[in-house]
Amino acid sequence: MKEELEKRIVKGPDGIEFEVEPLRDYYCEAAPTVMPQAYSKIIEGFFNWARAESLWILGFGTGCGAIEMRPLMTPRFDAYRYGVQWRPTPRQSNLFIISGYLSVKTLKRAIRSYEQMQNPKYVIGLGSCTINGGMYWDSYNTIKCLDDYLPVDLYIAGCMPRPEALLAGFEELKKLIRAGKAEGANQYAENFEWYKANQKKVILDWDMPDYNW
Amino acid sequence: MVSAVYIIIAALAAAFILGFLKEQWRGLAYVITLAALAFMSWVSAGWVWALGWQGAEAVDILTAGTEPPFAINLRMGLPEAVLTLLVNLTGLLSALYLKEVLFRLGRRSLVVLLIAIMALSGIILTRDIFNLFVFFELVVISTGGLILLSDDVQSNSRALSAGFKYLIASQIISVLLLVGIIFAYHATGTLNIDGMAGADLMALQGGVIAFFLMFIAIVAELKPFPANGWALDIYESAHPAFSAIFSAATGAAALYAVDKLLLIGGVSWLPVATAIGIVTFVVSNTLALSQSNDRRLLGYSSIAQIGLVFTVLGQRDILGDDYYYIAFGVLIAHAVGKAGLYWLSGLVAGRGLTDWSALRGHPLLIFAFLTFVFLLVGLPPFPGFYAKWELARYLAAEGRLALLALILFGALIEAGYLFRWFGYIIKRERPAQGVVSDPLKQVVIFAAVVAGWAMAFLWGELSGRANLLLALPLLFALAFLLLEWLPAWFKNIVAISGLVGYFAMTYTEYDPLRLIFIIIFTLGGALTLLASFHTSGKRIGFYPGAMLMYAGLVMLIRATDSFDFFAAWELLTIGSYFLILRGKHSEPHALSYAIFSLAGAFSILAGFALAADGAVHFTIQSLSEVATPLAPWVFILLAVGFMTKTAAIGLHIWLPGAHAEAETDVSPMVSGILLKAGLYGLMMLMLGMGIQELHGIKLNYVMLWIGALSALLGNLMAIFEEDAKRLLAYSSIGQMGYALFGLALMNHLGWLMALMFVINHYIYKSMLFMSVGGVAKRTGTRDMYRMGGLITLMPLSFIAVMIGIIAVSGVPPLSGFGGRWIFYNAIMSSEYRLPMLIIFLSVPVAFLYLFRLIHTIFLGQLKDEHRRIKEAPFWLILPQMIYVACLLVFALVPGIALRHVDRYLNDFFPNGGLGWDGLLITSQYGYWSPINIMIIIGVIFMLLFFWLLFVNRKAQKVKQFNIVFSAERPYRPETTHFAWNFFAPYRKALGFMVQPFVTLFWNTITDFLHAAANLVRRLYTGNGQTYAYHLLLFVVVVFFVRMGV
Amino acid sequence: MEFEWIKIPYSLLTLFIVVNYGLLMTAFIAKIAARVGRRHGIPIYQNYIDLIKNYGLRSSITHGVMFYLGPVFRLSGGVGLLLFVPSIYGSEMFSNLSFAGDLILALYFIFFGTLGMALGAAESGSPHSAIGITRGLSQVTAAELPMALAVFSVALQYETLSITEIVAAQQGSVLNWTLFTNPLAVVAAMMAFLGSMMRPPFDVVLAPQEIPIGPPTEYHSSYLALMQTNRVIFPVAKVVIYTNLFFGGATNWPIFFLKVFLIYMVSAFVGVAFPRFRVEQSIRWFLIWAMPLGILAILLV
Amino acid sequence: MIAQLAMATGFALILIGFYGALTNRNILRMIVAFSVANTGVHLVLVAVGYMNGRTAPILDSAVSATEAVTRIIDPVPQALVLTAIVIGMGVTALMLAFAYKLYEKKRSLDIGKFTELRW
Repeated sequence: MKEELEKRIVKGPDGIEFEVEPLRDYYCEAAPTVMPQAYSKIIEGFFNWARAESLWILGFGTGCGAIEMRPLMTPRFDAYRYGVQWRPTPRQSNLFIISGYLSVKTLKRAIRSYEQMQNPKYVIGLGSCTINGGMYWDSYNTIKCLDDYLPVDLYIAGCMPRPEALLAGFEELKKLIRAGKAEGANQYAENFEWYKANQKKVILDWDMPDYNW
Repeated sequence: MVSAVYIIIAALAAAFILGFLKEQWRGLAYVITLAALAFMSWVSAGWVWALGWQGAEAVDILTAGTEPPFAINLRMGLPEAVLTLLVNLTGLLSALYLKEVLFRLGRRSLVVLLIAIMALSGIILTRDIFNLFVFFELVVISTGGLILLSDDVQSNSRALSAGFKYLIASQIISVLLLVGIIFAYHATGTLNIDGMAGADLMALQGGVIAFFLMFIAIVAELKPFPANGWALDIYESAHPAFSAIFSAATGAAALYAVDKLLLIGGVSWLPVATAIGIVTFVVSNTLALSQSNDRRLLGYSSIAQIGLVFTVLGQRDILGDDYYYIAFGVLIAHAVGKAGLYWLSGLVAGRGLTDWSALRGHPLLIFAFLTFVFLLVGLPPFPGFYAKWELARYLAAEGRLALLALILFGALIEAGYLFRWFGYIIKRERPAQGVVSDPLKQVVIFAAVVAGWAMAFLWGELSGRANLLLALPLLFALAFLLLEWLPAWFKNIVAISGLVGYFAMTYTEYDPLRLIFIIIFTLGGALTLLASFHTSGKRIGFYPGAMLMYAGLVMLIRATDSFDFFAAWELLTIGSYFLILRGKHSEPHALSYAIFSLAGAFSILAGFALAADGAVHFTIQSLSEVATPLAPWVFILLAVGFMTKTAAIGLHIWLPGAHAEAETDVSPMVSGILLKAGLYGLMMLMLGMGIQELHGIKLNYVMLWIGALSALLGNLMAIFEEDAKRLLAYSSIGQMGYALFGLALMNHLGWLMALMFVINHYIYKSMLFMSVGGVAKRTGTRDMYRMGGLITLMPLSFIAVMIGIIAVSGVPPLSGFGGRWIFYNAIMSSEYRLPMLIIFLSVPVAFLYLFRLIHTIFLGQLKDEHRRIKEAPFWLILPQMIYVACLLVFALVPGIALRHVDRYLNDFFPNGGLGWDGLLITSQYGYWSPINIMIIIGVIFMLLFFWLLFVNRKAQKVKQFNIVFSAERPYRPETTHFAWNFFAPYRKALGFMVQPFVTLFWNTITDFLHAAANLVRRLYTGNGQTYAYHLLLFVVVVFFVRMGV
Repeated sequence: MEFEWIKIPYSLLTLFIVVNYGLLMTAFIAKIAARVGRRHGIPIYQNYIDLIKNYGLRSSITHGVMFYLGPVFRLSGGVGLLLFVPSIYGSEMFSNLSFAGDLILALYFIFFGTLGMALGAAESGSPHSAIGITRGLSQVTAAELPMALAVFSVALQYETLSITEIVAAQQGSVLNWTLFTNPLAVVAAMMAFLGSMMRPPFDVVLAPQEIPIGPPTEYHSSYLALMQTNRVIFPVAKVVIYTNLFFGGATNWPIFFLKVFLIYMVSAFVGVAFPRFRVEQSIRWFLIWAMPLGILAILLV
Repeated sequence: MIAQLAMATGFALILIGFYGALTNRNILRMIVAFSVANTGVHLVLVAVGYMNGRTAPILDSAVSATEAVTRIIDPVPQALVLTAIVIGMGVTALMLAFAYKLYEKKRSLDIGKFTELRW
């Protein structure tokens, strides 16, 4: 446990001594809950349509696939046409693209960003490294199967898939969302312990509350 | 009545009897001495009563039964009676004070004391010049003897060497005097002063030189500037009781001797007297600045005061029948004050100025010290104040402005080092040795205090004006001195009821303009005092200071005559000085506040004296009839005085320290209420004198620029402040700059805007100071970057500050916008353009520091040590909530305050008024309906708020570290709270405008004064011979200056 | 000038028109900016979808009461600014709620939204939003000066503070517009306009990627939806003030839409062509270039 | 003639006294110098009262009361000088007492040694 997270006795300006427990005082320790669908089928369908048409990607490039995502915003591929947009903060983004191999250190940050995103949220894994470890299959510090750690909605094969593949992937994801089958967030909430156990097995210095809002 | 000669006879008889007593009958000897001194005082008191109140005539006592030229005659007129009473009383009190020393040294020292007092009375009474010489020599010898009473004679030879230097000087003086006397006798044929005066000595052959020798010898007794090294050594080393006699009694006697001599010399010698006097006064006061030994400082101060009286003597030709009133006013104030301080120094063990902080445990002694300081500086209600006022009036009438300026400059320096000393007493840590608790000595000191206050009452009666001590508000404030032993909450109730009661009693007498000010001073004051319930214990000194300030403020509003106005102005200055001084680290700031305010007050005094042009009663309204050549100068002097109080730029450096370091409940009083006194003064000035011109420049245009610059620089400096209260203080400078700008526009809406600012500024500044004070009280610090995230722990303070900053920044729904709206309409109709541009820049700048205040304290990251702090005390929150209510009501219905004032202003500025029909306020250019704005914004706001609440009803409440931190975990609250150097880019862009040039300017002046003092005091090398050189050099120089030039 | 109940539906109508127009226009201008970069650009209706998606998001978090009030202040600032200014000249229907206050109210009400946004973002506790606010406030206050000077110069020129009268004075031919009668004021005002539009030369406040979009870093789902609506209404409201003061106002809706679009395009054009200023550079730019023009405008009126 | 001579010597003595007092550092020498100056003053006092061709103001067999007015010189300065001498003696005695005490303290009679009190 890092020094700044240890429990400590602090003296207030009026002289009263009290205990400050950083993990409990600084962070919200609530677990994620399963968010129900909207009021009725039609409204949920309509919302799914809107969610599909305006996919906001989190600007978080891990691994070599990130370089493929930049051209999406250039004139040649221009993902804006499909309502896709970059968002710098996880709060405002719905789609998290894990673009390539994921070292354990990056996994810790990826989980933190994923958990700060709002429900519903989708994850796309690029390339074979996220499927089965790819060419780093026997590496000591990358994760081999992304599915154990994050609920992935779509994989785009290719080492690394070109922008056109990404655009096709987005179309595929839109179909999933419109069909209502992209409920990764609720799935994560349902078997949260399982996911968290897997993650802690790999990330040894997990000095955070389980779910980082 | 008993004949005056008995004074001398009693002393001689007693001294004679003491000779017969046995050595060991010390008690009896002491009693006889006291009896003799008491009898002498009783005789002179009887004469004072007879001559002063019974209306008896001055009596000549012919000693040898024949007419003067052939015998010595003594005269007992009113001046002589008062002076002999002063001398004898000082002698009696000092004798009481010296009880155990006199017992130790036996009856010979008693005889010497009696002879000394007798000789001094002789100097005053005698009308014969040679007899005067004899009495002077008696004083010399007895002084030589009395110096040896000092307790450090055994320890070291300082008193001895001082005595020897004194004897050297007196030898030279006696030589000069004797030669002068004999030649004067040779020329006129008589030794009688009145005879010589009649014989017109000047015209006779050799008469001028003879008179010069006599004159310069007696003047040397007055310890004039270059030739007074010996006097300082005596003051420093002699026993304090003797120093009291030496400064009060000997000084008074010598002064009266010179006055008698001037009868002989005639009018042509008066300028010489004035010159010597004023040089001594100013230089000695300047030298006193660099003193650290208390008795030597008092020595310098007493030399300076005697110099001042000598200057007054030099002005006897223009002072007419007020001559004795003024001369005795200053002399008695000096005598009582100086004697009291010397007696007080006997109680304190340490000789450094900071060692006097031992007095802190004794409130009565501090009250005594304060009375004596007030007497010396000439603050109301003491005689020095009346004397200074009359003196200024005469000097200004005669056009002797340089002399008036020098006198005021000297008085300012004296006030400076005395208040600095008082600051040491209140603030410096106490030395190990406490105060000597000898009841007899304390009785003597309190006798002096009672005498001081009696003189204050007497001079009030004699002044021919409303006696200050009978003014109800002042009496109410002084009454609190008697209540000091009660608990603070009780005194608070009495104070609040007093203020509210006074308002209820008198509110019908004011016109709308004054009514607003009175409401702010009395009801506003009562509201601010509510916050004082949060303290506990007795709070010694808080309520007299506070009530003195409120008394001053109320008397300021009710004053019609310029004298009452000025007296009220000084009262509120002193009261607020005591309040500010209570802060923990406020000593230097309170001192700079006192000096700036007193300098401002003196410039107001000079302004009124100039405007009065000799008239005894000069009302404020008649400012409009001041003749044109003088009017601009009067305007400038008064405006500068009032602007020091509203901290216009250039005169503002005292404000941040004074308001920031004051206590939690004092800051709102000083900042919210006191600044309005300056504005009220400016309003009276501009109502009276309208637009003045000096060399073609319109003075109100200059004030426009000053107001605009104050607004801009005040706000700019506030942005870069790390300390919350200093930020608010600088913002006050900015707001006052606005009000000054409004006044200087000299049109209907400009004044209305100024009044709007007066009301607004009082409400939100008091509220903000209270909430910041409450937060500082809870978090223990005022630095904003140490706070943060207090919104959850101190919600009410947060609401108060938020409403406050919305009001201050002028954002629509609240009353700040009203001020801005009127401001825009005002500048539309005025023909000045350029100053407005600076105001436009300062409008948004105000926004920056307001947001910084609320962000760094209430929002952002909560620090560890603040996790358990409670909301601010109830008694701080209650006034804030009342202020919030006031702001909302004033925002909704500004008409209740402004409508009447608007109609009242019509007869000063006919066109450009506002139209008040129903909810809508229309001006010549635009319209504004506060209620509609509030409703519309409220409805939109509530709708959206409930819509958001509905949509986010299931939102997850998170804590302070659940933030987007580029996928990392924030390290600690201190490192994630962005507050230090909050507007760094702004500082890069506009930092050059806030370099502290003004502070630099004022510091160089004070440093120059201290350096000059340090340099010039090297003149006193301590060598008796060099002092003799100084004396002879002084004689030669004065001779050549008088004759040659 | 009195309040009648019929004014409320009329104002809501204006609000509805302006919101829709704003959503379409901002998308259209974004498409133009994209086309400058030879990109195809977002579809016209994209803003609607984003809005619906943000409302549609299921979960949201809150940092405290002030966090709630941030977007509420912001949007009520935008809506209030729109409604306090008469949109269409001469029509009683579309004079909105301008009976409440004149030009000064509009000028100062701009700060209402900024203040609220700053308070809300500061409550989120993120240092990024605090830095963003510092930059925003510093820049807006510097930009406000030429605007105030220009507005005051116009007020002096027409001897009135009521917006309807100013627009009335500009009717008749195009030459009566303030653009031609008092060009310096208009130039100064347009420079100030650039400063407050958060477009590239002066978008150091939002500065995407640098301090993840500054103040609104912590806002999401329905808060962000409110802010998006304001991102659409507030510029239009500001531009409406500009049209009324400087460009002759709008007598009917088509002219209104055209003028608003053209003025908005000015900031888009400049935005596309220039890189981002640092804060002290932008402050200096305003004080060196924009302020003298404003001062001249006042002195020469 | 005699009167002018006496007056001149008187003033000379005063100047010598002052010169002696101001240049000698030894305290006793200063006291002696001052007493010289005092005698000078007394001489001047008497010299002023002198009238040519008149005698001392003593009413005895040589000068009777009636013709005194024309025969004697002005008696007043003579009276003054008596008091002046007494006072001069008193002050000198006090100075000597001080000198003794000062010597007792510092074993030195140099005026420059006693400069603790300064500035």
